[in-house]
Amino acid sequence: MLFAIVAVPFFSGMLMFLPFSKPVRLWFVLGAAFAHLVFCGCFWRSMPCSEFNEFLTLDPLGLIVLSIISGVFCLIAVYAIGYYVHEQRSNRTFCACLLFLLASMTLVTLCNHLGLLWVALASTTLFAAPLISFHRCPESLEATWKYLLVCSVGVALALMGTFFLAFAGHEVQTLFLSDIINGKILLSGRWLKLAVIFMSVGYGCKMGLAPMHSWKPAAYGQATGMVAALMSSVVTLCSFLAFCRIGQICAKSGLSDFYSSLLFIMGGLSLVIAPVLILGEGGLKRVLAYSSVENMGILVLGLGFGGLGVFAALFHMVNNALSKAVMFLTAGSIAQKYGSTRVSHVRGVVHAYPVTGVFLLIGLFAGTGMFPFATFHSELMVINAAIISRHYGLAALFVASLSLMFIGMTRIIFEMSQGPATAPVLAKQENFWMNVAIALPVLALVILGLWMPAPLEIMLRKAAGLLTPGVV
Amino acid sequence: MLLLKSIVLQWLYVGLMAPFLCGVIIKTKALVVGRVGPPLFQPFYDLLKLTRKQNVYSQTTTFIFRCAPVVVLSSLLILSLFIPLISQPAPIRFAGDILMFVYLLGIGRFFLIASSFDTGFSFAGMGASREAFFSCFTEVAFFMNLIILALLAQSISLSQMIGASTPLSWPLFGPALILVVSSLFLILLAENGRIPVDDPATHLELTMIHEVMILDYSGRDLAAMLYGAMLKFLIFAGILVPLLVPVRLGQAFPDLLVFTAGLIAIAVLVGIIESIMARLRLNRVRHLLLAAFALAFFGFIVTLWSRL
Amino acid sequence: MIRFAWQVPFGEFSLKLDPLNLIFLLSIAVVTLCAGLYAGSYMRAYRGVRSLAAHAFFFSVLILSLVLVVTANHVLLFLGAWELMAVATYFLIIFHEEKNSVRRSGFLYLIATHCGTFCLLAMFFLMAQAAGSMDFDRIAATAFSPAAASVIFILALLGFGVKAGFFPLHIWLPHAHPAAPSHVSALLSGVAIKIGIYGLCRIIAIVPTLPDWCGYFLLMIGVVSGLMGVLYALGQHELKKFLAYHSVENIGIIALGLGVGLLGRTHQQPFIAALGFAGGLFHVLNHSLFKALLFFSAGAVMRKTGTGAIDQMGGVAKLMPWTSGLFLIGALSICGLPLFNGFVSEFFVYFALFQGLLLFPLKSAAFCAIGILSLALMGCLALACFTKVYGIVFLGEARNPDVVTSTRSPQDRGLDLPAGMFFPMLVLAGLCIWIGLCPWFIARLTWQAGTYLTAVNPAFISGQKIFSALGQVIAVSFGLLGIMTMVLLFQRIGSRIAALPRRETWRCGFSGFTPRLQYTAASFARSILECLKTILVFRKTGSAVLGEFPARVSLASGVHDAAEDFVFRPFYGRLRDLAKGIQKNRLRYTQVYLIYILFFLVFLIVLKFR
Amino acid sequence: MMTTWINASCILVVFLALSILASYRMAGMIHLFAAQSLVVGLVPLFLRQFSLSQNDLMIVAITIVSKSFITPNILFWAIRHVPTRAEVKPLIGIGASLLVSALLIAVAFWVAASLQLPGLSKSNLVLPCSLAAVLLGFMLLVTRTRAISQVVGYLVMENGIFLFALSLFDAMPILIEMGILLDVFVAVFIMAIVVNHINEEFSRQPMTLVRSKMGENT
Repeated sequence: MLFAIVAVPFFSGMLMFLPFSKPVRLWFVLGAAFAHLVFCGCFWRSMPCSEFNEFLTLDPLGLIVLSIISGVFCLIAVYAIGYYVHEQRSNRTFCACLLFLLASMTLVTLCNHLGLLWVALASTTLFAAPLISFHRCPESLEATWKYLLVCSVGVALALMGTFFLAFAGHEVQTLFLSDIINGKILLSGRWLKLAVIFMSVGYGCKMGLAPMHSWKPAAYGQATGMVAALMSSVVTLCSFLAFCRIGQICAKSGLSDFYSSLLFIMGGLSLVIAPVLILGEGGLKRVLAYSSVENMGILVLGLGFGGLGVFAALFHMVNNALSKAVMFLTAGSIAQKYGSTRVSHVRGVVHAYPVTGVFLLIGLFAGTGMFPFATFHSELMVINAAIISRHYGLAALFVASLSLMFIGMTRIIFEMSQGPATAPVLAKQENFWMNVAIALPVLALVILGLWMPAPLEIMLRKAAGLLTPGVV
Repeated sequence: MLLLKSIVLQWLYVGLMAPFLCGVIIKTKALVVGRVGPPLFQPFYDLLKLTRKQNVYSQTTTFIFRCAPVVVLSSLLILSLFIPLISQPAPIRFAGDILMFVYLLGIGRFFLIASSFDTGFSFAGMGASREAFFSCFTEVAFFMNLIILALLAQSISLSQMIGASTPLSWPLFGPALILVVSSLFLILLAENGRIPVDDPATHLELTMIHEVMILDYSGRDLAAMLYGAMLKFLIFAGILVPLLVPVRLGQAFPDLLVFTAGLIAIAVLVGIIESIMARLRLNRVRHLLLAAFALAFFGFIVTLWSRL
Repeated sequence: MIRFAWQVPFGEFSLKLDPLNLIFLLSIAVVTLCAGLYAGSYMRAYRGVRSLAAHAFFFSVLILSLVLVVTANHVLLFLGAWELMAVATYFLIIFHEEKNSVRRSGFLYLIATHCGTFCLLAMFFLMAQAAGSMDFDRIAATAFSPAAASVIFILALLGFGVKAGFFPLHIWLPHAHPAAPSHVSALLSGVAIKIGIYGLCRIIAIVPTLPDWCGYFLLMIGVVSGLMGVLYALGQHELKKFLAYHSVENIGIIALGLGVGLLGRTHQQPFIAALGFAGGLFHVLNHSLFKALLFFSAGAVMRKTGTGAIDQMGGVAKLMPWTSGLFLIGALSICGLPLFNGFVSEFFVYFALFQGLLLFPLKSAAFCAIGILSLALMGCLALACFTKVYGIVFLGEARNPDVVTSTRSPQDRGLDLPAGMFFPMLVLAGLCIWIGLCPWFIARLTWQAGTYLTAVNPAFISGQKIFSALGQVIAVSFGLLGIMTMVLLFQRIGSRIAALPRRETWRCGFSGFTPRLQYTAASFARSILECLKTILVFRKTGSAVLGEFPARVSLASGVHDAAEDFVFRPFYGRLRDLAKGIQKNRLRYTQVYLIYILFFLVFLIVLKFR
Repeated sequence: MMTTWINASCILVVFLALSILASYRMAGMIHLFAAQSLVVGLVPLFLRQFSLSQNDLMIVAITIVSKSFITPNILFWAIRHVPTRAEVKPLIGIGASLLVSALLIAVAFWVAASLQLPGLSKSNLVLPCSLAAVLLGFMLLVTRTRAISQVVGYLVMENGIFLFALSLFDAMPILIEMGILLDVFVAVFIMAIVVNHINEEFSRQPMTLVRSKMGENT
């Protein structure tokens, strides 16, 4: 079963290279995405056993990330159908890379062996790179190159960390997560510390945490709306999953406060750098990129607080994926209509395209955690966890950076959404498919905000239980 | 019924005494410079003359201009009921009547200033602006004195403060009382537009404050306004006299005589000041009023010090 | 005490009705009803121009969130409703969004409330952590250490202060009101600001053991906000901005009342505490009534004249007699003059201050004295402000003929504004006079709320002393009315001779008078503002008249808001330049980012392996 | 005996990395990289003194084939269009970069020594040499402006990591080995494609001077 869920997208990706017409390929992608979603559905009902001699297993944490991935991917597939109505370029490589990306992300959530985890993460980077250089213009190529370079160096460091981890096991050099968790082997302190540092810096590059975030504004700025949505909401989640695995290992071997201090440094840095840089930004997607950096900081901080913080971080992971999807997809549809997302070029979106304008505002309020949306609860729970675990300094930093982010984002989005409408360069009317793809996550966010479905809560508690032995 | 009798008596006394005091001031000003001056009851004759005259209203005025004299006069008539005639208790006395006292003055001032705008001419506006400016200082100084008197008399009713059977003993509270009395006297001069602050007799447009605000009134309205000003002078003097008189004779009539003598003495003093001093330059008046506030504030410090 | 609760995944949300939020509900009910009616006809002019659906939607969301905030009994519900209110108000403010200034002031408003909300976040979570639950009743049951109580109070002051508009945090208020349509600014300053005060009262009720410096601090905030608010209002030349600054002054009076209440509570004087709180809450109700009335009439005037600058208007009373009458009633009650409701609530606060003066120990007696003096000065300056605005806008002659066009013919007795706008203003004016002349019902309500806040068994505090004084005040007011009618009869009926025909005002013989010679707002306020030049940053711009044939010359004087120009704008500007600086020299070489990564790695290794 | 062979190969890897840093022409860099990967590929043979299991042989073969032959050919295909073969302007001169690399090697050895990491039974030279190779690859990647030389730098880093992995482990599952090799290979492949696009787009300007207006207006 597990192998099937990885194989289906991979092989359909291979099929993409056959000479189909554009719409057929898109419907094929939607079909594959839907199949993937069905697989996840039945996983939710009954947790599958591990396969492929222990390499692929599914635990609650993996299941949550997997379901987010398939959910967002379906949205992207629906959105792509609407997007390609006005797009001339052939989507052969685009669809192929999308499906390969889906396969590698599924692999990340399933793998029980840290080496395999590294392979899957490295492949997500590689498959995402062609998606960024969608427009073939100098800037997008430069952005792709920057993304490839920084992420490959990061992944290389992570590989070194993985080897240090393996080496930490002295006689029994195994990288099987299940062995480490069940305490079969004893990990020596110094090697493990070095391994944790290398892996967190490496996967931190991939995730876009503070000092290593420089590729995000360029990459998300240049990628089209749907690719940026996919990357910001889901691809970064895979590296957050790697962080959780490292957290599990550290919790097992008693290094959790060492690891928490590491996370506080990285999370704190992102919460400081992102709001300051956002004030100088002029483009919508670049602003959203910094918001993504800050949300990654929030996730990492939540992980560091432990106890209630982990539950809040996982819940925020779900909400962040949805809200980033909404914001970037709206940015994509604006980019398609106006040819640009810079504030100076785009004005009065609410008047020209009412539905997209309203989605833009909803995205803003969802992203910054306003009441009816679920992000309000998750951000409050993280702050609550901060105060409960007595990290008042971090709580204050958290609150300050949230308000500065709010200022930065509202400045851009209000300028764009209101005021006298500038004539759109490529005057197109709103597309049904694209709006459906944006409406679904908004609906999900509002539902999650007002009422927490029971199965999700149970799964979140079990996943949080993996990371922190304490009762959540 | 007792209340009605005391109100009628009070109004009778105050109603006749107010114009008389105005006559006394004018008479003293004349005598000081060697003139014979108009008869003592000249204000009565003026008021009667004015009531027979016709009202002339300008086109730019609205209902505010007509009801201003009514409000001013009636508020001052009510205020006159707050004053205890030494042993004769004031008809209106309750805890917190000082607030009512000040804000009744306020409503009179509101309509006076509004009516001066109504004429639509810049001199009236000038007078209104000065009135609003000076009233800020006088009201704050007045409240400062009320605070001191409340601390000394341990009560917040005007008639308790100044009309109590046993007056505030000078030997005990001497220094504070001197400061209070002098500050109240300065406030009296400012509030009624007497010489150092404003010249009641002048008609030079640029210098008038109170005169210019009622410049456009005629006939009965002017009579009401003038009579209100006289009442106001009596009220402020009526607050000052009981503080100055250190002893209470007990029966109503002799105390009343003492009260009247006190009022006349203050009127004569004001007349003398008006003839020997000239009007202060307008930006100097602010310092005079700040002096009044300083005196009161010093008194407040002294009372707090004594209670320490 | 009515409590209604329902289950929610994170716990149990509950709403509660108690004497404290009864007052606020009352003011919300009245003002939103009148604002709704007023909006009905005020917005008819925009029917074709702009979609009113969104505006109506956000108006109802605002009302829902107002009621929710006031009755919420759970932290998350309170914060959620609070943010909903902030967002709904934002969308109401930017109704005229095509104008740049409107968008900028809406943006400033949203940032201010949002940052305030984050202070509240921290405060509520500190309390929830100490109490172990998010329910207000459970939080009220826990005893807070003095240190925790002072931290909570400081955060409450910051969070609620931004919303209420205490002096340094008020900068969004004068921008938001002129931008919003009149019924929204009436709702905003009548009710939405009071939610900040409600929050503060809720904290005072929840934490009975507040340290005693809080009372002094709140009193001083009241003094500073009141004085600065009214002084800035005096220097304003725009009608709605003037009213906005005046809200800051009235918030100052309310804070003064609450401050005395707190002092009474700390000095174990339950009567003074209850009286102070009751005075503050009474003023909350009164202020929402007459401020809404003033904003409605200001809206009607601005709709007729098309501009908000008071120096352009003049003689509007002849054009709009009904509106000017209602504005007069609002002005009289806001100055706290006897026949109207403003006086009754200020009487409560004064009474509490004077009782405090007599009964408190020396230090707090001195503070009460300062309170009395500042309240007196505020009353006086308010009187100056409103005579200025009423005189210049409504009385005198039209300064600018194309702004205040033709005067009405005297026979035309009809309304000068649509009935839909006139009726709510009439209701509010009626309420102001009714509370002014027979305040028993409202006084008893506020007294109960006051005793609720003193957290002392109401049986021990008897309101007899204040209610008897109030009875006397009402008697004197009716006496005043009686005498007025008597004098009026004497004036009108007595004179047998008919009045002469109306002529020109006597201008002391000056010929060639033009309406522009009349006193303007700037000249009226100049004398007062000049002597406080440094505090109020009062500046005159313009050139003197030079040469034999002087060219066209202009003189303008105005007051700059110190809090805004010297605190917030430079801070935001510097932050923006920092970000722009970093943005400008964005590194061209990709590799430098890699060096950052290497340095970070080495830094972590050194840090962790030392 | 076996440890001397391992030490020799480690020294050789570091030496080759240094020579890549010193070389001017890109073709020369690629050949040197091929030699280095050959040396790294042979390390498992020394490790087990010719008593190789079946999958060890397979790993060695695949590593050598992919890293020494296929990858250099891809790189040669990629630089086919680049007109100027020489490195136009490295950020810091060759002399300076050699000095810095010497310094980096010293740092690598100091770090390996100061961390007192237990369990380096096989050979105490492996950790410092692999760290040195990684740092040199990093240095190459950072100081060169040409896209191709950056790719070579990245591959030298990979070789350093592989040196550490192969020499210290015996029980590394075959699947992971293959996965890692596959990933590195695909990485190079995609980088080459992107470099091609860049060359078509810019024809003349070197990579880093591109600061024209923001295309799709981020």
